Amino acid sequence: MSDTAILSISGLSKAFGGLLAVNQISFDVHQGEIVGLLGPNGSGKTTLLNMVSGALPPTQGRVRLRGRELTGLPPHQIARAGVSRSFQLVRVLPSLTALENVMVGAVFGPDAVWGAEAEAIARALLERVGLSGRERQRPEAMTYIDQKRIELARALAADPQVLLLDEWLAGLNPTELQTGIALIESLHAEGRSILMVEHVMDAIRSLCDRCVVMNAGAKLAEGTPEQVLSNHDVIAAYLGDENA
Amino acid sequence: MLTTILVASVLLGGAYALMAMGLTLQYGVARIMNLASGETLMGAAFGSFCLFTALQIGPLLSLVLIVPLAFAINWAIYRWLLSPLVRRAKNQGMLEVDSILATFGLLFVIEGAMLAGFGGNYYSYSFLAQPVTLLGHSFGLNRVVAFGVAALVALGLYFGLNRTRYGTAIRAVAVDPVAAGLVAIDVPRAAAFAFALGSALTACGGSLLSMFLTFNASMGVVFTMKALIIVIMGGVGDPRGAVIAAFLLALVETLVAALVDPGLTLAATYLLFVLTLLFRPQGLMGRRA
Amino acid sequence: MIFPMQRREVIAVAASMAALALLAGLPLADDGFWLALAITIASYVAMATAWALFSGPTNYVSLATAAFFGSGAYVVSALAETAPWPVVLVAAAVVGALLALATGLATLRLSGMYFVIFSFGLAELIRQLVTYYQTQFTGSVGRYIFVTISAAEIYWQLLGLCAIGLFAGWAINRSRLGFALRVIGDDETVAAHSGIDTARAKVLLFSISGALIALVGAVMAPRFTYIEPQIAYNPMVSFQVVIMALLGGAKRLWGPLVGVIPFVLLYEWIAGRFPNHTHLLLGLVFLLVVYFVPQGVSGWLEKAWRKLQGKSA
Amino acid sequence: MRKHLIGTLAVSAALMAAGLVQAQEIKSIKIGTAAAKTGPGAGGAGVTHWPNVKLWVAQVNKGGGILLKSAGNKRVPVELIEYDDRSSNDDAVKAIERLATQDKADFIIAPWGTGANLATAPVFAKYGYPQIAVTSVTDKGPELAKRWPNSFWLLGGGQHMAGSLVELLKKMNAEGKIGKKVAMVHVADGYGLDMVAGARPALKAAGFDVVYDKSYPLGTQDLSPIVNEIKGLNPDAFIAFSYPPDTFGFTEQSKIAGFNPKVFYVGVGGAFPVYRNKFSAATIEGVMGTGGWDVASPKIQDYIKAHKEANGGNEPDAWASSVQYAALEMLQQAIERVGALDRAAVTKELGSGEFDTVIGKLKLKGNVRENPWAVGQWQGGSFYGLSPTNLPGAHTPILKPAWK
Repeated sequence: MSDTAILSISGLSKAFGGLLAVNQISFDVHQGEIVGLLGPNGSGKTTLLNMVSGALPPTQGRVRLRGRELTGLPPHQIARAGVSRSFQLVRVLPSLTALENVMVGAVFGPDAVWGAEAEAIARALLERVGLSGRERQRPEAMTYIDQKRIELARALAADPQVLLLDEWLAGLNPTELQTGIALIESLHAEGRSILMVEHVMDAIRSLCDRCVVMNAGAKLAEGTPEQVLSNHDVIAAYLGDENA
Repeated sequence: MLTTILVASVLLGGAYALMAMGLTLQYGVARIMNLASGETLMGAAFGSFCLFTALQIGPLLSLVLIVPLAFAINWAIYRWLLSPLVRRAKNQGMLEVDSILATFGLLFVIEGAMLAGFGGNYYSYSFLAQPVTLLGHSFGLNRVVAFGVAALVALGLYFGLNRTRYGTAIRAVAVDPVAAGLVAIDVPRAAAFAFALGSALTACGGSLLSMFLTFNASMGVVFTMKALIIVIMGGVGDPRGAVIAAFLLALVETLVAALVDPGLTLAATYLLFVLTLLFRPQGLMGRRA
Repeated sequence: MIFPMQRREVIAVAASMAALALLAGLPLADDGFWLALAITIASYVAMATAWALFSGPTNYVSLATAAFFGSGAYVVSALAETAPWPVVLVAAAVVGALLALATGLATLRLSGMYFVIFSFGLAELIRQLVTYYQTQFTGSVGRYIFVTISAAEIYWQLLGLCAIGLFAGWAINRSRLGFALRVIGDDETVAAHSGIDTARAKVLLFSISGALIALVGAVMAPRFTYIEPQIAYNPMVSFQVVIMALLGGAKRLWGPLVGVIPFVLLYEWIAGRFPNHTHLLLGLVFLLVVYFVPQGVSGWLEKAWRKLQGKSA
Repeated sequence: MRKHLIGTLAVSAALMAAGLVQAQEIKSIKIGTAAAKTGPGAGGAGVTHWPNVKLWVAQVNKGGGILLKSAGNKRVPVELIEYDDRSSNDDAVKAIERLATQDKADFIIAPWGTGANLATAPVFAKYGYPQIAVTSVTDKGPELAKRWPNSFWLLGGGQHMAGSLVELLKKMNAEGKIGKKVAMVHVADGYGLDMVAGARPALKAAGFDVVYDKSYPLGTQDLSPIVNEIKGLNPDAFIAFSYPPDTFGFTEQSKIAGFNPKVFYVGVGGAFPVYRNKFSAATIEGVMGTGGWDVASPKIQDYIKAHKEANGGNEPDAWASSVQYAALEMLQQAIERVGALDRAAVTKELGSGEFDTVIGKLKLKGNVRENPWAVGQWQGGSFYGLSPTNLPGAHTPILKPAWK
């Protein structure tokens, strides 16, 4: 669409046997933009994210990062190209300390830093997500939100061009949610490009520049949060037809 | 020629299948990779040997004694020896390490006990070693009978698991022990039952094999490995996979022996196993992880 | 994870060097039973350490040890009478590494018990093929190895391999590769999505491990004088290596070391005192260890050490 | 107490060498042995090694012990120190080292199996112990004896054993009893390959028509495909160079398939008493097997009786057992002739002397036993030696009747 597109998804489809989980989805993420990916459960959001990050090979369509072809590459190559992600169910590394968890992103990311430099990056990021002083703790002993923080810091440590967040705000209590939203907002402020799957409407309204709504694998609507959330089809998809 | 090969491989597969089914139940439901399985097999073979030579009780009759005994002993083994390991394991990996170590110890204990009782000598007896004609070819009656019993037991197991309430409970534990616990299934009891049942099947296989095999106290590990190959090839936790894999391996063994070169039979079975996993990493009937 | 060498590490390295020098002097004190026992221990320490290099961090339990060991021994039987010893060793290492490379590439999609049994099946397949090859083309399964290498020389070479194994483990732990493996061991999905080429890391490490084990096989071969597939590809070797490494604790570099030593000594003691009930008693001891030393010998030692420090502090 | 004893022995050994020893100082002669009690070798060692060692120690001690001139012409009892080598060559080496250096055994009985004997040979040589290897079928005997002059090889090699079998077949063919068609199968392991390597050229030279010649791997459980195929070829002679489980398997399958060649030969295990006990004497009438002995000789009869008494009623096998026992008799006689626990002198005597044993007069040539029994046959429930035909007590072969 636009030449400032940093991540460009075109005609992306995924079939599991006879089931079409993602059907011909196309949209772009521009530099410094937060794009929300919405849709009811089972509409194919996570599958789409998995195809972007390389966890699943697409059946059809393309993914490009600044014009570079990512389609079909294995996840480690996509990560090194500058795409980082968090997981729907938080995935921290239990036998590593908090600091080491975050360092993973820096060490194996696009810049491949090592040693003191990687450690410095990780320390700075732990501080940024609010975990300074807990570098030596193991994530097992931490609360859910702190584990999520570690996961986010790990993704950021790679200094990604695009950050993929899969329901990163889900499961947080109201206070935690405010902290979380503020954290993502600060990423927005420093100009990060983010594609986030999210259900929390407050977050979507306050964070997203644009939203893409999916239903049953297909794209239902695209636009600003206000536009899509008032869209009849979207309401129908979320709440059932009779409420539309 | 082809009919001989087919019948011979079916007969051979029957004996393999029982033991493999036992092992797959133990691993699938009780989550214990039982390395002492071959020793259970040999123990039952020795039991049948003793009953036959000392008391003239035939191996078929001795099943009535040996199989329940194996069930009881292994129930106790699971309850007292293995369930503490299951309880203390934080994850499947830890349990795997612990169960490998513990059943390896058990292997040594049972083998040591058999060595103390029987020494290292070969044992063998003749039972129903007479020809019977099937499809125009003669086969050992003992092998045919062993297959028949194995088939009956396998069918019984299949119906037990699929058509009874308790069988369904056991299958539920195999799929997801946590969820099974939530719907009021006594998971530890089901696991103990599955472990004991698995050993009972293995013991049954041992009694049947003793009718036509020459064995000694140190041979158990050979059978354990054979059964493990079958279980993994079939896909963990599904007795049907074990049966199919057992017959496939037996078929390849007989085919290669008759048509290619008997020197390559074992190589061929291992090759089949390796190739299967290369193309189906979860085994023939296994669920994708 | 601290990058420059710490004082503690310097002390550990210095102490290891001193211990190694001390151990190297053993043949001067005794060249009979104790040397023979030391050879057994050294060979298993080298193999278990090499095994744990790969299996410790990744949690992949390999039963292919016998395949590497046996192939190393067979390289010796094929080359020992024509090539100089260092060349033979290099050839054995290369064969072990290539075999591990092929195995590694074949097993990338397997995990858990599937990998365990696959590695066993592959080792048995290799044994069967070697047997068949020899039966058909050389007319004899057995090969005589008449190389005059003294027991002391075998022992020194094994010590060298132990040192190489431990050093490699230490160096890998400090490297990106070692870090990558710890991540893989924890969560392979996260590893891949963080930019780690998991396949490459695993195969690379498996090759290093395979080469080391093949070297142990090569060094041990002259001691057998006569090798056949039954002896060289003995599956019990694979089992014992796993058992000893797990007993010690495969997560720590020195874990296999503290697993092998008590295991071999205990085995030897029981075998000497109760030759007719070795397996029975060993099995019982084994069960006791599993129940009462749940984190392996190294975990137990670490706990005891911490307790001791706590008391003195 | 034990330490004290070892110390005393060490001192006494030193004194003995100087010929100054006092009669009461040797309380026992330590005989060490290491063989498989567990692992794949346990089955074989359980038949030929352990029962005979046990029998020999009991017999010697019943007679008061070994007569030693150096101990004031008194009989000194034997003390047995035994280890399990777990069927592993590395452990066998360690056990022999242990016997030599820790237990300070006076003599060490050679281990069981070809591999273990070869692996431990350098150790026997290093400490100067005589090694009377029985259970190792090797054609390299003379070469090995040259490499390790303290080693003795008693069971013969494939060339002799298989050659002798072919001689027998040739004779039966010349007499018109059998035709020229031979089917041969062997286990892909040391024994099978050694035998087949000897049999192939001999069969060819004798003009036999080999219609089947294949191997099967160790641990094969179903032999019916092989038997069925061979039956279809209808050979005059069936030769299986097999191990015990396969020997039993071939016999049972042949019986079931109704495969009735005129000559039915099986390998290791064919001469085991458990073979007859399983199938009954009537069934195995006429079956030939590796091994043999002069079963009618009074010495063998006494030996069988004693073996049964010492081993809970178990009979010895008709191949290696009596040779193992004879090897121990040789050792005893050599020690008594030397009159002292002087290993070098005993080794020399073993190589040059003639010994009177259960298997008859035994004199080694170049440290190797010449012309051992190669083929025997079950006739009326007893296993008789057939070939080499010039040995005393050799029976005439009968054609195998149909299975009963």
